[in-house]
Amino acid sequence: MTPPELAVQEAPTGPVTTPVVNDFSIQVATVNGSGSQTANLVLLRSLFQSGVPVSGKNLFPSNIAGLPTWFTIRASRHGYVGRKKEIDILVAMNPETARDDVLGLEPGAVAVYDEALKLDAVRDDLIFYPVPFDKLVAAVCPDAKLRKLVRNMIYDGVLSQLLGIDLSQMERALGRQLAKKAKALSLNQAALHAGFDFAGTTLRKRDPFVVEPMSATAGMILIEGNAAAAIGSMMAGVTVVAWYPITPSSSVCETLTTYMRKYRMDKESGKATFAIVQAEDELSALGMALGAGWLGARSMTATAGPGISLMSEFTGLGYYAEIPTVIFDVQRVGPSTGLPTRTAQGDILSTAFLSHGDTRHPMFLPSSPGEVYTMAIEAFDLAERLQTPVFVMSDLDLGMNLWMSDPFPYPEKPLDRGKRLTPDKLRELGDWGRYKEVDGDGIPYRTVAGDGLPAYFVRGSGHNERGQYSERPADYVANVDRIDRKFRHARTLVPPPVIERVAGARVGIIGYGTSHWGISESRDQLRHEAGIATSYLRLRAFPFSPDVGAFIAAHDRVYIVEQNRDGQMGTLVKLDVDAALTPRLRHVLHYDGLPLDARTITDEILRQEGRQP
Amino acid sequence: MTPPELAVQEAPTGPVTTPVVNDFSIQVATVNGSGSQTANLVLLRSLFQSGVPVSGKNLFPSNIAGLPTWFTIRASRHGYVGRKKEIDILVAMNPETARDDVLGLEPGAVAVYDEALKLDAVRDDLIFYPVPFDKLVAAVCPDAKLRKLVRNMIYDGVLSQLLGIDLSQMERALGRQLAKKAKALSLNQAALHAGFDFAGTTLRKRDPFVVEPMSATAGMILIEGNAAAAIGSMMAGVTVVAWYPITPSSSVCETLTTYMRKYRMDKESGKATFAIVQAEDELSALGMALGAGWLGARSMTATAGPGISLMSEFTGLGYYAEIPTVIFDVQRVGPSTGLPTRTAQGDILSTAFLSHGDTRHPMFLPSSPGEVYTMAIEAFDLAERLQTPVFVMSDLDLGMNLWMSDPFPYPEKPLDRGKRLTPDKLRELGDWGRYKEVDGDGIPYRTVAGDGLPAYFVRGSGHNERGQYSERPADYVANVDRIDRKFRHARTLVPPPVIERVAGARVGIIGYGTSHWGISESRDQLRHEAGIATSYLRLRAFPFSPDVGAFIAAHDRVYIVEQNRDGQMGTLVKLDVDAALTPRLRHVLHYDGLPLDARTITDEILRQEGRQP
Amino acid sequence: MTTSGTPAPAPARKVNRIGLELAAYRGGKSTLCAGCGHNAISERIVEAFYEMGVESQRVIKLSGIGCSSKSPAYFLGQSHGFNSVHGRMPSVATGAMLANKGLLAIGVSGDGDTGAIGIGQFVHLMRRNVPMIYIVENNGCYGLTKGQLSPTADIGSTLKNGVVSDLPAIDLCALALDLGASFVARSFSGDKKQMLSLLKAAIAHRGTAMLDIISPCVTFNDHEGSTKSYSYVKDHEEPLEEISFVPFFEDISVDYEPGTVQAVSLHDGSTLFLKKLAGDYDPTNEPMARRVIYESAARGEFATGLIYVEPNRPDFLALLNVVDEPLASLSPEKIRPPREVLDAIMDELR
Amino acid sequence: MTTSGTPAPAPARKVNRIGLELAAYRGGKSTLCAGCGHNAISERIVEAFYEMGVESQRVIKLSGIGCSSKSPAYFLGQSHGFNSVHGRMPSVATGAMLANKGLLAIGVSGDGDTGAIGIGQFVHLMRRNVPMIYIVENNGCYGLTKGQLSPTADIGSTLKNGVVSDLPAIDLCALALDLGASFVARSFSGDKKQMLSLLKAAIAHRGTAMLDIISPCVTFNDHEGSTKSYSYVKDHEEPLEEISFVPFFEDISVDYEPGTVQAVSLHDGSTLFLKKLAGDYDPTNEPMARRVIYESAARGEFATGLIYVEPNRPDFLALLNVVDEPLASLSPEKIRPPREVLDAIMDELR
Ligand SMILES: Cc1ncc(C[n+]2csc(CCOP(=O)(O)OP(=O)(O)O)c2C)c(N)n1
Ligand SMILES: Cc1ncc(C[n+]2csc(CCOP(=O)(O)OP(=O)(O)O)c2C)c(N)n1
Ligand code: SF4
Ligand code: SF4
Ligand SMILES: [Mg+2]
Ligand SMILES: [Mg+2]
Repeated sequence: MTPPELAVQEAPTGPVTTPVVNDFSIQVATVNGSGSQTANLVLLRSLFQSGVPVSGKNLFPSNIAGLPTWFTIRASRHGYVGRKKEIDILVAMNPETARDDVLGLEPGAVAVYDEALKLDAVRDDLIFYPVPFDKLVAAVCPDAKLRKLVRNMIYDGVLSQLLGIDLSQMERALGRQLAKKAKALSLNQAALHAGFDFAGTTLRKRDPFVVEPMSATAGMILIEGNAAAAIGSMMAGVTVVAWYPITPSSSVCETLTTYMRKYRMDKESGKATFAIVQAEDELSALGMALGAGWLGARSMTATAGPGISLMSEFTGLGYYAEIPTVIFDVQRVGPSTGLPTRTAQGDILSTAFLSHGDTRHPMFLPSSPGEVYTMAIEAFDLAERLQTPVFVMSDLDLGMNLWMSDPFPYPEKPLDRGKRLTPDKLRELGDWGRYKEVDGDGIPYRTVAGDGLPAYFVRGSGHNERGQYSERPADYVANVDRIDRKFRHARTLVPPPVIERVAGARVGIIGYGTSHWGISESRDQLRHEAGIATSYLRLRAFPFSPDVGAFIAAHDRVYIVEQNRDGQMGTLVKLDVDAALTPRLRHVLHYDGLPLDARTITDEILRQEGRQP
Repeated sequence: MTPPELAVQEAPTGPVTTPVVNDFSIQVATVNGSGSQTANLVLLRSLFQSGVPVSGKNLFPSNIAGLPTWFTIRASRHGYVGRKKEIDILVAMNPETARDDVLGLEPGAVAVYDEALKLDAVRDDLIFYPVPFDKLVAAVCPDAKLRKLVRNMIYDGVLSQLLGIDLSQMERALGRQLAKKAKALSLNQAALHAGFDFAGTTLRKRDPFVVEPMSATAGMILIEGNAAAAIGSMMAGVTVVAWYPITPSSSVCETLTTYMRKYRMDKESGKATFAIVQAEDELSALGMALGAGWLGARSMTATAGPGISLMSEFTGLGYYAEIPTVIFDVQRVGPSTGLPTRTAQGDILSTAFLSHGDTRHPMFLPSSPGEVYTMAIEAFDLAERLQTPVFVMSDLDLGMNLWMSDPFPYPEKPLDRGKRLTPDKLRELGDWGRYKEVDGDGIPYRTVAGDGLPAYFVRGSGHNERGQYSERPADYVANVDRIDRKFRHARTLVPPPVIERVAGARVGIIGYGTSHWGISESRDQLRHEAGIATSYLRLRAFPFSPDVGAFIAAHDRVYIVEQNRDGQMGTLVKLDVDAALTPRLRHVLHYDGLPLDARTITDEILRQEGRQP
Repeated sequence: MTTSGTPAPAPARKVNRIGLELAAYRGGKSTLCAGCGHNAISERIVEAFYEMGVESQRVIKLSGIGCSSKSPAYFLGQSHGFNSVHGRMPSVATGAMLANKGLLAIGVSGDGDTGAIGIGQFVHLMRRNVPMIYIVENNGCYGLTKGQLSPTADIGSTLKNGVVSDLPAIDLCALALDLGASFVARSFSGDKKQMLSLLKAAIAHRGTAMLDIISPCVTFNDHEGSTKSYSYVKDHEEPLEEISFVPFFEDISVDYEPGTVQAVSLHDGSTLFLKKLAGDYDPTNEPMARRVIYESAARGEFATGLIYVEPNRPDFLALLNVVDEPLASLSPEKIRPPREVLDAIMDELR
Repeated sequence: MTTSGTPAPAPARKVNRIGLELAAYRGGKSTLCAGCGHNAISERIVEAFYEMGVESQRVIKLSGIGCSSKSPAYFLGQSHGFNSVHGRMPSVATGAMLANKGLLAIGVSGDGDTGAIGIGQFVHLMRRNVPMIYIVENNGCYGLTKGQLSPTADIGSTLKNGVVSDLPAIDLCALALDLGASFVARSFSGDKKQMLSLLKAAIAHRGTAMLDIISPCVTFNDHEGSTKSYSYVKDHEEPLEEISFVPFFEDISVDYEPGTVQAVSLHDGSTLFLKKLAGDYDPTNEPMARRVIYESAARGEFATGLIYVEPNRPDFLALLNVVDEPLASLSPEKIRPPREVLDAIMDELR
């Protein structure tokens, strides 16, 4: 998707005459709750519909209305969808931040702004396009109360004109957005045209950025990771969902609810083939999920860091009593409340070892909506196969931002309900014990209430093979050793890493989750700007497959790139691989809450490689 | 304390004629709630008073009455106080377990038992001493209802006679035990004598075990670790205590309450200089402790594994908002409820990284009651110095069992209340920010409500140097980087490891907490039985001092000995030291819930050293 | 009033309507203290399920942590059981019933498990009216951790060590009423007959049946000065009504002078006959129920019996409108939408 | 009845009894939505502390997590504040007051923060009667997470997306009463005068003063069909009494025809004059208080005003018998026992 000969000629900064085609970032600075969302989505979709690879990232505050918000749209003919550090085109709509927004730009960047703000006075090395928003909106929207809602559509029109985005694509996107609201639609269309016409008649294009139709998005969809998690869970056959609202995970269960109400009502009875409960807190949410998992239902919950901490005790119960359930952790920044609306990969270590005593838990590490979807399905299978809580570690960037994706494949594998005892199996085994090793993989057979098979007693306290209460040292050791065998067996069940070996590369990179997008772009930068070839291993799950050690062994220096302060995944890798390999490991850490961009990785690797950028 | 030439002639098993002096273990098998405690303590104390090094370990079930309980007393002229694997003398009082108890003995061991149980029929390679308990007790205790309570004292009398324990020492111990209960005292004395006389007239001594007075315990005290924690906390000046009952930590706060009511009532007003609250759960307990720490009080809580899990979210708040408090974790076995009345070192890893996001917490690692005492005092100082929650990692073996100890030293260092802003300091600083780096050690200055100095706003959400709400990436990074600096600075503030370098030793051992007792005895075994010299590093706190790396570098193979399945402290060491050293690390893991004994360590090290034991 | 048919505790040979002996409903040997009130409750549970002729396979037993919470291991040995974590059993039970609405859940908790660490989950369980029997074995202390005060200890009640309870006690029945519970009862482990009738009524009820059963801790809280001691409770128990339970499967004629007895018919068709003792108490009258709790408490008495019942309040699963078949056993076809659905969703996202 | 002295909201120049202007009690700029009920409450808090002439240094502000819980940053800018974790502010406030009983604590929570995740800590805070003002800014939804139903949403109340609340609402005032709270009030963010008087009374009270203030969420729960919308609450508010507050530092004579007004004197010497509106309501009568809550709720109305007060119930610190000086500032000599004590203990252990 990224032909090198193209990649070398990335959008240079500073004013140039040669056009820069389909390769720029637009940042719209507004105030949240000011209804800029429609305008931003229309802008994004119009590019997407024009076949140009695009991504949109919303940088919003942790409150409901009145604070600065930035929406960034990146168009990249190379297909780069990670965050781009430099902003090429600023749309400054927020008086409060306008000055700083403009000061933050690279020389030669473009600033579209409300005339009244007089931003051209701030500096003189930018390309300024002042727009009389109030005048234009007044003309198209007589009702003053409604102006706030349509005002933003004007900059879409302006950009359509300036960048050469087909206006009809904008109209189509707008129509789709406001399908059900005729009045709003016509007002917004008028505003769109007003902006378009104004720019056409008044503004002289002085910037290099242009859009030309491509076909790189044909057949693709635009979706947030949380919606993908919802679709995946529904297709996985989840039946019991218990959750407690928390940013950035809420939309997983909210979207799931919408889909389930539409697609999971029983034909005959018209009743729900599922139960979705808003619990009173996260402890209760996981307790419900475990109660349902105990009785054989596919259950799940979704949360973020603070919820993970509160689920600690119950997770240990699920681990030790061996109860399946799926937990989505949409990670956000920080210990405690931290930055609820910023992204991070900061719960890796505490989740891997969540709960007191000797515990460890399987984690899936999706990078894209498509992977969130497939991993959600795999997670439900793995949870029942291993009879343990399984985590899907997403993050705010993946979960709440818009991503291009190929349409999701229909699951061809049937559901794996794991080792359930059957009358035949019972006969075969002769005598059955809930926690008895049978197949050497550490996974015992289970029965559930109502299946007519022998009952047993689940407990978080010491028990023997039969689940009977026991304080016998030998029983305890045998049990936790088997559980550990089970976990090691999981290495063979989780998705292996994706490895890209580059012949002769001495430098390796290990990454996971959304860091992938910055990494793959950075690898091009390293190759083209510094001639450094890199191999790449993308982790997709914990526990790791043996390939990880082999990959490290094959390179002199291996950079583990992740979005936290303490190198959490690096820690897990260090503990997992042959001790002799650990001296090769290095770290690239990013944890300021912004999605990880390629430039940050490239600069840091060059620094550690002794090649001052 | 352990002259090698003595250590080589440890109590051999099997019947011998040469007397074995002050070197044996007695196990009393009873039913809990059957009032055997008095008899066991009297036996223990009589040895202690005779100057013989002694230790007592109670192996009890997780219920209140009616289940098997074993009390083990070890006498060791070498001063070994760890658990001894072999039982030399069994007192079989529990019909339910008597048979297994006897079958578990080594040939040549001694069995004192209730005649009626006919245990001599079980095997013939032991030295049996049948005792007609019912007959004897009936004679001295007419009131049938009371017999149950004095019956056990008979075996004390029998052992006094057989082992040659001065009867007057037993009487003294008994008097001390029942000081306030004249009636019970006289009945028990009678029973004691009855047993003594019976043994004198009826039993012929055929075993080698004898007690001879020593002076090894002169001036020492007998105490449980939890009582030491209570005394230390009181001497540290704790004022706010919030807790929730949980085995094996409850006696920390219960003992503390008793002492505080006695020694911490204000002279003038007769009112309490403290507040101790039984909270509704562990979340609330830590919340209260943090609320008090915020306002400058010395606060604490005590709990065990499940409580640690529940304290996860609040611990992250304490870490990120930088609030001092002290948390005692008296560790027990297992994930979830596990084995509440068995001992382990299983919360190390989850506590070090407790809570979501990037967090890490200081931990003290006491080995003895004396150390629990001093570390309790140090912990309160460190918490206020670092402005963060500090953990003291004890365990059930240390906390609830009886240990010999030198009397505790009075704290000579004044309380360290940490960096509190003063009017002078404020003038000096010019402008103050709650979270502003000042001295380069990452520790800012704080004010507390009521001190007349500038107020600030504490929050678990993002904040800048002034404590103002902030989502700015740079503010977040600067803040967590400073907190990390603070944590690294802690390396210089915590107690360094105790290192015993043995010239020419190629093998090193790293241990901590109660593993210390098994380790030091095992080192003698390794030296005398296999000629293996070992150096020893005993960790006393996390984060580690640089010495740890140096110690590993100085040895070919370093065994990390601990009481959990996953080698949790080993993990922390591996992460901390130079990667090049990690290949030298090995593990000796013990996690069946019994206190760690020397033999287990010795056998495992010999195995890994390729020297089949 | 004369009734017949409520069988007396069954002698060995006897079998119930599904041909099972009482023994089939027993559990493991209790490890609780001899004389513990909790054991008496376990025995009544065994009898109630035996007399109602419930299949063990249809029952799930749940609990939190505590001596009381150990007891599910001591009854219904052939039913699935779940001894969960301290204070959080309500959420586990809720999830279980969501997974399989066809089961009959009985949860056992303690006053610490419910009143302290678990009060939050208790509150929300009551609101949801999750179909289950929720028993609090209330001894006013923490038995398993050796006798500390619990939040249901009455003001002025003392511990052995002399510590006096100085905070208002939580009245779980009052709380349950406030939160909309559909079945609220209080009993005493020493009152076999009343407990048995209430347990059978609880089995017959659909919705949360909350039974607060005073169950003295003979080891830590049975002394002079404790208001939860056996003798104190015996002396201060005030039965509201004399209860006779007639199960749906026995059609029995009960004749009584009108006005003296109130008949309440329950979800499964069984009927409760309540002979009024305290004035003319009506357990379907919420304000009256609330009043009786406070007035008896004010007198230092325990009003026992069926305090409140609302047989027809929709349970949580009804509100969620879930299919009749247990969610846990729905076929793959019912839980994995067909290809067309995924295609449709994908199209919307293009 | 005529009273005087309760100053009207102070115009700029004016200063209070300690010589401070109203501005000295303001906080940071609110980041809540324009028109949010929570902002109105913050303004009343500023006025109340100003009019009572409380030193900012003596006050601590606490909260959990939510839009409501953000508000302590928007009043009393010179007081220490603590925005803790979701639903757990009561424990932090309890610990803080244990550390320094000389302070005046005001906690702000939301209906989700208190009614859902925090209901357990709320229950135990009420029992302990920890000296503090506990305000629930009750909008029947989770504002900060974009409008989900909260446990105080009334049955039948609908969300914008049409979802209907089908579980019984938790009535925090009823709950507080059941748990022995010593000061229980309900108000409405739109009723400035009542709120101000109640806040001043809360400042004057010693013990937990629980104020459940209906505070419409204009962004997510202010629509037709919501029973927590501004207009709905305005139409269904039923003040129990007309309240006048006379602070201890103003000695004012109030004359009224006997019987029409009830005077309640509070801990700090201030007095509340309650002019009866609803029948002859007596807020010191617990059964009556309980009744009025249920009866008004049954009518679909909100009874507002001072629902219950027990001025003399000992607070938690009194029960703990702690010294008068704040524990946090006791001198080392007072908190580290002398050498003799340690020696004595050691001797006992020999
Ligand atoms: C999270 C957690 N905290 C504390 C404990 C310790 N604990 C076990 S049982 C119990 C209280 C039991 O009291 P109650 O529920 O009244 O039961 P009872 O023993 O009185 O029947 C406590 C505090 C625990 N097991 N888990
Ligand atoms: C442990 C935890 N779970 C969930 C959240 C997410 N969260 C933040 S505020 C809130 C609810 C706020 O509702 P309420 O208390 O009523 O305050 P309001 O915003 O309505 O004023 C939730 C669920 C959180 N911050 N912490
Ligand atoms: S301690 Fe008390 S509650 Fe526990 S089993 Fe014994 S009597 Fe029962
Ligand atoms: S969302 Fe609602 S509660 Fe939150 S600030 Fe806006 S109006 Fe207030
Ligand atoms: Mg109890
Ligand atoms: Mg709310």
